[in-house]
Amino acid sequence: MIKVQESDFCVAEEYAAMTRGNTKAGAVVFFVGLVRDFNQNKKVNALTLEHYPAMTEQVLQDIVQQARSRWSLDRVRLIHRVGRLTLNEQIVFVAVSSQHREDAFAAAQFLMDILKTQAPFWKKEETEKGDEHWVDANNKDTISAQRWL
Amino acid sequence: MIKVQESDFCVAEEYAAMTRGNTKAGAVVFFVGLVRDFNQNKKVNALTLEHYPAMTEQVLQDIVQQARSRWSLDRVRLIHRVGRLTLNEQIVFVAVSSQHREDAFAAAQFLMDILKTQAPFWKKEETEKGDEHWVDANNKDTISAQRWL
Amino acid sequence: MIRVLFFAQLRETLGSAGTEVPHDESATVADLKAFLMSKGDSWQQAFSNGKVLCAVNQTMVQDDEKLCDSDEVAFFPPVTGG
Amino acid sequence: MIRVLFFAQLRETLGSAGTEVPHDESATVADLKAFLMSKGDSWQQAFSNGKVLCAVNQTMVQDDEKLCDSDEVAFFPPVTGG
Repeated sequence: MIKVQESDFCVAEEYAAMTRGNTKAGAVVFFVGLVRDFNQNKKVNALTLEHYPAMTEQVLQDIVQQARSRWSLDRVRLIHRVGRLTLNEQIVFVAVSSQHREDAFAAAQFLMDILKTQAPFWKKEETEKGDEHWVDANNKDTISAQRWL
Repeated sequence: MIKVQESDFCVAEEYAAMTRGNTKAGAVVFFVGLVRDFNQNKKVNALTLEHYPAMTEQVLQDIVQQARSRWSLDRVRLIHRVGRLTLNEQIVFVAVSSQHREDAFAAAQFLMDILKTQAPFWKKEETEKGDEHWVDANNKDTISAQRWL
Repeated sequence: MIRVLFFAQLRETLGSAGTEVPHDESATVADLKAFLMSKGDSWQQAFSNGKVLCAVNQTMVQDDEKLCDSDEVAFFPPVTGG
Repeated sequence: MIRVLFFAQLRETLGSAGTEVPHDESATVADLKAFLMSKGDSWQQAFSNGKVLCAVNQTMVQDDEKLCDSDEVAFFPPVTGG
């Protein structure tokens, strides 16, 4: 299940969807990314996420397929929001269930690392002083992604 | 926040407690372990978790302290249930928030790996045929824990 | 014609979300880039820093990628989602 | 006296959740084990497979750990929680 949407998501509902009627998966790993108040040394009030609609879901489908071919996974859910998001709002949700926690942890990290470096989303931040700037791609993210390549 | 309890926990409430009034943490990683229907080649209907009460919380506190000294963490929540649990019930919950997802993922895995090999819990499984047996310690878990030592 | 799209700060720098370029000006992505850079200083600058990524028909490609008529070519900065 | 506790299958095998042992029979964990193994066949077997873990006052220790009077010593199999 992959969604790109402006609206918020509910972690409780997503978790229910991961586990409902599922007696095989002993391990569920979730990741939620939130708008935090500091980024690259600037105080942030909000951000706007732009994406390339025709390409985004295609890339996300492909990333999930790659994860499924690397690890033995049960259910995978991935939600990424677009539009304007304020402090502490949810940006991204990744959930993976598996028989074994090692697979679930590895796949969830893989999904986030590859998403962060390959999925066509761009963040523009608003600082508390009211100015806007595009976020620079993070070298740390590039390094995190490289360990899977 | 560390709890050892017979009663179930609610992932939605735990998630709310991780994020409420928290504008620093950009990343939240959760793990939920559930009773699954197959283990060590036997069909499982339920299990009973025994523990060593005087020691358990002490070990869990220590594991959380170790995680905090290794990574830059914001909030940590850890719940482990004891008593009889049936198929698909929740056994264990670990949640870690951090500014950076790498820290949150590493710490959540560390907590689970060390808990699985050092915290004094023991599982007795009931198979669908009605017989009971104690679960053998898993070599895979020992290997997962060793990478942190 | 090649349909060309720009995203994020590239779109803002160029003041354009997209354009169309004749296929005979753009046999490869490198050709298309050269054509776009000839459109003025801001175009020259935007494409010369080596950081602009390219997708053809929604798949990431390198500069030597050949283009076909009616391809959709997108240029954008390194991604920053998640 | 040393307070001794048994958990999980060890408790079931021995048919006992715990016992008390005089301190002079148990200067170290190894001594205490030897004393317990002298209590009968099931005790002998339970402690001879090398897999039994030991905690003194709720902290994991090795066999050479010295014991003090009124210590709480727990024996149990490898843990399987989580």
